[in-house]
Amino acid sequence: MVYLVRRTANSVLLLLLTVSFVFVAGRMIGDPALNMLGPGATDVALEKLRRAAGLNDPLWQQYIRYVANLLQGDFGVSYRFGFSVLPSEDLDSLGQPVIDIVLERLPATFLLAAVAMGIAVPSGILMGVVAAAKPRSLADRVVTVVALAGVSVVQFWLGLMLIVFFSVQLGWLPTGGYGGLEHAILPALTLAARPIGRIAQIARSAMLDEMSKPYIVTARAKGAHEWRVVFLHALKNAAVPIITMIGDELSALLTGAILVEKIFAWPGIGLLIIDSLTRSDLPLIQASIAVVAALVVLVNLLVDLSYRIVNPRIKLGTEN
Amino acid sequence: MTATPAVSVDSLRVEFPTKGGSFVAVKDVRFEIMPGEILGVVGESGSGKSVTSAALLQLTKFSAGRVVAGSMRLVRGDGSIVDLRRSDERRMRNVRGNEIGMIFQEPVIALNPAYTIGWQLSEGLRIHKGLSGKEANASALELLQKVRISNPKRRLKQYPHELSGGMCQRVVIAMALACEPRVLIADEPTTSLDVTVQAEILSLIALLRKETGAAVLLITHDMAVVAQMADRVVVMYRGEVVEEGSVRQILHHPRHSYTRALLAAVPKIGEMTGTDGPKRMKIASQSGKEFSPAVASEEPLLEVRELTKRFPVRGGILRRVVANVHAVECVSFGVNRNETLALVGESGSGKSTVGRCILRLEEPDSGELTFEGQNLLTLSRAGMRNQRRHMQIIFQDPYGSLNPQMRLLDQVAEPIRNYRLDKGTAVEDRVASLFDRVGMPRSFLRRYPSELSGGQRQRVAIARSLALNPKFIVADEAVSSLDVSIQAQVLNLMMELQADLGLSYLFISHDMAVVERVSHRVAVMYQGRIVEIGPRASVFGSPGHQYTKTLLAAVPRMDPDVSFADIEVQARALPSPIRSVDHQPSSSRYREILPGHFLLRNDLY
Amino acid sequence: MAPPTAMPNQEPSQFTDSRVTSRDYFWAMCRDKVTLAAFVFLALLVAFTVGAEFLAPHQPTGLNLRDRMLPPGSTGSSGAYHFLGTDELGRDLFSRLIYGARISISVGLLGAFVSCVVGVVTGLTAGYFGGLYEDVIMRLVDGMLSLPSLLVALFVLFVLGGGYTNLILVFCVLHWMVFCRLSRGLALDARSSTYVQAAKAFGAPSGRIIFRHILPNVMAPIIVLLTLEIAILILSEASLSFLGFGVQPPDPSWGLMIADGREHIRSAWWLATFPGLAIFLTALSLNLVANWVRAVTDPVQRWRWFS
Amino acid sequence: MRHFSAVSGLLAAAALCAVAFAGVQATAEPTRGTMVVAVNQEPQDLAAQGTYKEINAPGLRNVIETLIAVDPVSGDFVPVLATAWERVDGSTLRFTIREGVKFHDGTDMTSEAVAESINWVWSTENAFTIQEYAGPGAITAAAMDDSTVEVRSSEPDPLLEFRMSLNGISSPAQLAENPERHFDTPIGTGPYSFVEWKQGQYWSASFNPDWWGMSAEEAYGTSKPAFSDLQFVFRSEDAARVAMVQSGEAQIAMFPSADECGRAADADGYNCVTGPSTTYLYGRLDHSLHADERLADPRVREAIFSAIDIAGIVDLYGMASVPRGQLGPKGTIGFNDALAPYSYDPAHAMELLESAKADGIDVEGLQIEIVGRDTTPRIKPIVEALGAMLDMAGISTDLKVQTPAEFNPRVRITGYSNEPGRQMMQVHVKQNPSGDYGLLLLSNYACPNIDDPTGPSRSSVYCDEEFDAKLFEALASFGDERGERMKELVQYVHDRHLIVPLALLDRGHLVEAGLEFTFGTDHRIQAVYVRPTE
Repeated sequence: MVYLVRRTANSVLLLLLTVSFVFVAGRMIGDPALNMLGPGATDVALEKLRRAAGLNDPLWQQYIRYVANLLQGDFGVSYRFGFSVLPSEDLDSLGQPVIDIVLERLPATFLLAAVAMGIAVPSGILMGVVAAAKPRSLADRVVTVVALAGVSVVQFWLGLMLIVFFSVQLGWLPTGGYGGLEHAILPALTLAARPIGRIAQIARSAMLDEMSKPYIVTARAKGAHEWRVVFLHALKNAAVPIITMIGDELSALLTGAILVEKIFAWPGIGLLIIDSLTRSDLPLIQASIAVVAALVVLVNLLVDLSYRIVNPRIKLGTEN
Repeated sequence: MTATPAVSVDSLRVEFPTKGGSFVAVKDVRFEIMPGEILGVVGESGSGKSVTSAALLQLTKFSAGRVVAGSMRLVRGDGSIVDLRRSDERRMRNVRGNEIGMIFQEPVIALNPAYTIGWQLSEGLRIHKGLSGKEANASALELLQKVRISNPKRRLKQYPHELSGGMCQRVVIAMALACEPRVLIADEPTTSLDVTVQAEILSLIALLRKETGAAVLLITHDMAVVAQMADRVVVMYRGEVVEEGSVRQILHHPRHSYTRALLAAVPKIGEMTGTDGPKRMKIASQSGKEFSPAVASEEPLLEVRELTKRFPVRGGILRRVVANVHAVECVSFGVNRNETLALVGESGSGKSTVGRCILRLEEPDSGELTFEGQNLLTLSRAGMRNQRRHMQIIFQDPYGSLNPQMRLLDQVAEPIRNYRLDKGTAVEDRVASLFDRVGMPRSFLRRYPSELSGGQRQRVAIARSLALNPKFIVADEAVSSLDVSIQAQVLNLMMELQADLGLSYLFISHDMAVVERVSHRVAVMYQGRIVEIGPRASVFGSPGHQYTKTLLAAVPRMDPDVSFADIEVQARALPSPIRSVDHQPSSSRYREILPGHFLLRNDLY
Repeated sequence: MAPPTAMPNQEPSQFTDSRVTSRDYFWAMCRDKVTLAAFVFLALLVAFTVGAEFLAPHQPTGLNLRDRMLPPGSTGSSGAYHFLGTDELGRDLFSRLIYGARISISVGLLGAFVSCVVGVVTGLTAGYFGGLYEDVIMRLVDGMLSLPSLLVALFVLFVLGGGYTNLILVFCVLHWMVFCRLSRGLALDARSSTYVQAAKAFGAPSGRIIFRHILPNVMAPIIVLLTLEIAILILSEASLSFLGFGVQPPDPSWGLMIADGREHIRSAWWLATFPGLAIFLTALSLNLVANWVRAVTDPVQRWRWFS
Repeated sequence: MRHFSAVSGLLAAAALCAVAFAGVQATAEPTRGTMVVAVNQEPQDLAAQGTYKEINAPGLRNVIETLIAVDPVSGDFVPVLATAWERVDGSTLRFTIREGVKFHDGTDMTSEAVAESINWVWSTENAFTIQEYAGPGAITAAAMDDSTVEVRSSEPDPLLEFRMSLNGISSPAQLAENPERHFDTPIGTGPYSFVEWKQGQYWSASFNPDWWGMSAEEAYGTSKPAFSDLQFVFRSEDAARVAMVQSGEAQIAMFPSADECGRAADADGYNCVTGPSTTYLYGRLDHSLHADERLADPRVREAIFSAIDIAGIVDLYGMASVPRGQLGPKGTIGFNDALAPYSYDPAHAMELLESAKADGIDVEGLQIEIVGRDTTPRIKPIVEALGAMLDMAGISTDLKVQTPAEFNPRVRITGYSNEPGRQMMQVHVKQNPSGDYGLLLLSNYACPNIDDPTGPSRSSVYCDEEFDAKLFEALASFGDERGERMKELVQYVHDRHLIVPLALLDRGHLVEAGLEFTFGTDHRIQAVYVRPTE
């Protein structure tokens, strides 16, 4: 409990720092108003927006206002959705709250991450276990090279190739967009390549480590079948590094799907981020980065908690 | 004795593939074990004794070892005889754990850390007897009671890391007994345990043998353990059986020269009764030079006063210190010139910490260290660095204490270079003469540690510690990881160096027999305190403290007439050395029971 | 305290515990065809990168609108042979790949190397000295590691503007922690190891202990990580350049080349395919080499490689 | 996807049968399901003013209509929501409103409603982006009677008809009740009514059975909707849009590359339909304001122009034609027939530079920064090609493709006045839908006025009072005189090497086989012009 409190406190601090950094850095470039309305916008429209958004105030005032709102859960309203032109100066009534926009995109990203991990976790673990069962065997070599290929491939390139092959040539799957499961298959496959490789690698090396430990001999000496030795005895002990890797890769999927979401026009948080960057929608950028960072923190926390389930030796922190 | 042996091994040969071709780990080994008999297999590391036992269960194949010749006949429960060498994996699985149980060297890591004791105990039953979860649990409890573990019900739900090493070994034994095997293999079952725990476990094995009538194959490097446990003994050397016979025959009338050498190299407790100083081991010294061990002077060199070291335990949101591990508590002693003071104790007694505090590798919390009249604790960094020239240390682990990436020459030369004692080729000459001194060939100067055997490494480590001409050396378990024959050589070397160079040693060890052999005075540590200190003859001859008595009683003796089953060693859980922050322990008070022989008066229990 | 009597399945490592020479490494590598191929590929790549001026058949920049998008193996209007075809400005793809290697690989190498130096120095010192210094460093490292790195890179480049130097800068800022965490852990292990204790006892100054004793002994995992990081940075460079935040045209970086080629993925498949393959093979080779180094330096599994 | 449209097609067919039996106007009902259009970007908003600029809101004209429109073939104005219009004077137009038209919210399109909608769109208070096409005066509208609306400009405005072809008419009831929704929920009078906007994915509309065009015989109403639903799917990746048509997920993909368009001829399943557009690609070379003084030398400028192989650029861009030394296409009022394309002559460029060098101009130190915005299609090869061309003539370059955040401030005087003297050529794509040189000259060549907030020439880098005086005269003139004056000005700017016209862009869309696509009024994608081939 104490540990959780400390972790959470650290995380909140970290999130605040991140958001502050994004806020300050974001203000250093260009004129947000101009970016929102485009170069064709009139100066009247620009000035109106600046006034309404408080962009003319000194930076520190904007910052304090921002943080104060943030602490009440208010991330501000999007510069983009709702107006490229300004019918009134009451921004809050006009713009959509950015947090809503971000949250609306989360399910798509979650779905993609879930399908990708659903592919990657079982296959990665299985590959790693098979490889570790007979080191340097043909199966091991194949797994090693396949796993390395998975981590070496350029994701967006793989995505392009998959589209050309499966959607255009064969016409089996849609080229992109959001919809049923069939829409998620190609992007999820693209995203799964790396986690498969990394999970297989870590599973292999963790299993190799565990398989050379004395308790394995004990289990064999008890007359346990080899599958029992591998899957019951070794795998549970190898779980901690594997879970860590799954957590890392899950975080990467939640944050790093930018390119894949772009290639497949998958309306997740990655696409939102790249859109908000191109449009310099600062509140949206801030909120997306904050939400994504929060997700990463959450994933890390879950990973930590799950350690305890698989490994009774691990105590969170040093409570006693 | 029945006519059919439970196990009979004949012409066994096990090979491992290596880069230079096959390595023959075991060749032409033959022995038999009768039901109810304990066969001791004794040998030093690399003798092939563990491989032999692994081969019996065909476990070698998991590490690429191949049984290439011979037969291993086992009488099965139904009376049929099978050759384990020719059994397929399925039959082997049926044999493992079911007909042959196995006990391992390091019980803590031989248990799966991720499962409860109960689960692991009942696993064999579920596999072989097809018991349901409930039945298996009941049997598991029964087994724990059988191995006389305290609080067995609670243990079932605990994990290995929550148990002490001794308890873990009891669990491993219970596991091995689960399916009531007719043969029990115990591979160095007590090597990693403290001597008092070792006594408990050995007496348990002896007891269980009586109860179950199983044939026991006991593998060990310790002659004394064999002497007290085994009915018959097989001596192995470099993969071969050099001698086999009844325990008395081997101990009293060894025929093979290796057996004789081995027996000579073992320090036997009690054999020093009636002598005062240390005595060299009865083996041919490598330099061929005879020497008589040093006689301690009365001139004090090092004075330790009320040394205390605690390690903080942090916790809570702000990571404040919430408790302390009281590693060393109010320890005082002195070391005279040319004297060996032995610091004995079991693991966790704080003896190593004392050694490291003296060299300030660990900063003591309080106390006073006076070396040649200089207070070490008030010295500046530079001052301390200067003092270190005169105080050196030899570590337990000859593998770890040498930097694997540096040539031996550079390693031994390093202290000389650090203190700029010599320059250029003079350094090399000096190192060469140090090599001569510790009996290492000069041709090894340009080699790397990985090319050396354990004994050689320890010699190099000694050479390095001598490089600065120190007056005082802390020998922290310096011979513990060496085979007995090597251990004897290194002990002799250390004693010889002491006689020649006038060194003083703080000899930290857990091995009572070795301590008896080499020390002038002995301090016994327990729970971070010295419970008894005095001249060696006095402490060994008339131990005053209850703990010292227990310790001495637990040491295995080279005497087949004293059986472990008869030794009553009372097991006592160690109180936790972790205390709350505001715990203020009383300072140590002593009473002199004999001249120079002091006993701790504080109540520790 | 106990003699290390090996469990049966550790026994072989004891038998082969003699020193492994560079010749052993060489032969072990030669026996492993895949790793050998990776080494050869990397060696060729380095040769091409260093000698691009001499080895590239054509100029990587410039313009030849008459020979736009020639397929692999065609001969251009001026009689020039284009091994991998030409791109949409008529530039020789093979030459651009070679010059692109220079940029992609130098970004990866420089980024990884500088991060490595910074990370290893801070990590080793933090692990060795401990105390408040370590606390501060590790807090920073943990914090930065939990940030989504691609996202932060994207944002920082969005603010600073893309380009070669900024890219390397961002990579260093976002990747030194990996080295720091690793080497801190290694230093922590090493600090309590006996040889460091011994060095301390023999009066070696801290700097010497850290860089002469600890560093050589922890080099293997650091080299492995360095190799992996080079691969990761090459991939990141591609991603960022693809999004327009990385290397700027007309410098031919591989990521940019894929980005340019993706519009013609169907009409001129070679434009995106070859740079993608180049990145893939480079990263794969680096990974294979890292994998191999890890395997042969790992005390638990190395014996398999020399038997 | 194909599967689904087939299903919905069946449903539609079933509905059709049911309707047929009911004996109502069965032939007018759509026979096909959803038409999916892959567009290159998500709209910023769907406000009525957005109908003026397809790039902001592709497809919006299917929902919101204008009073009049430009016929894509003849270039003449055609009636839409207005049945007739007349010039009252130089600054006034009078429209006769079509009767019986209803907004999608059910309210009637009265003359008041039209006037209110026009006033909203052109309000200087609102300062919508449509102001970039604002004329010399402020536009207001008023209802004269039930069927007449008068639109007035505060200054004489020869292009008032054109401006009226831009502004969409949307429901004023929405503005009164729910003004915020005006920006994301368009309510117009078109053949399709807005359904939803899934941000990041698509926006959609469904057939409006009450559409006035179903019974009207004139204007574009002669063509009836064939699809029951429209979906505009946002795909910024060019290849992804193409792939959607190839795989049958979309019926139309906007802006394919020239290569893809070329391949369509050989491909089964889809075709490429091209047509001229009013879009042009040009390079704006810094001139009078905040520019490096070397660029003021006419030889340097001409050298830069001569170094550029415009035909090569056109070829590279594809689906484009070589401009005749000016930014507008033939047929634009003010088009100067006498001009020829700027000639490609690197040797001449080098001579000019030599001569400039001889006069002590630091030609070696010249480094032209060629910058494009990364949202411009195919900008990278264009910038790279321009760079290579200048390099070959011995002019060094610095190439950049920047995000709008970096680029946009550098376009406008208020932004770049902070920069030190520049030597920059910005590559832009712009539209001139007016068919007249006036707006084009004003926005590209007139002195930018920092103080005039609604001034249309804020992105010009040229300032020449003599030119401005002539321009404003020309802008106020009508008829042939206007054309002549413009022609003269076109010649004037041509000779000064201010802006290098790089390409006149054609417009192309990939269209699924079996569909017949014609460009709608104002070249827009309008579903009523997409019909299954018989």
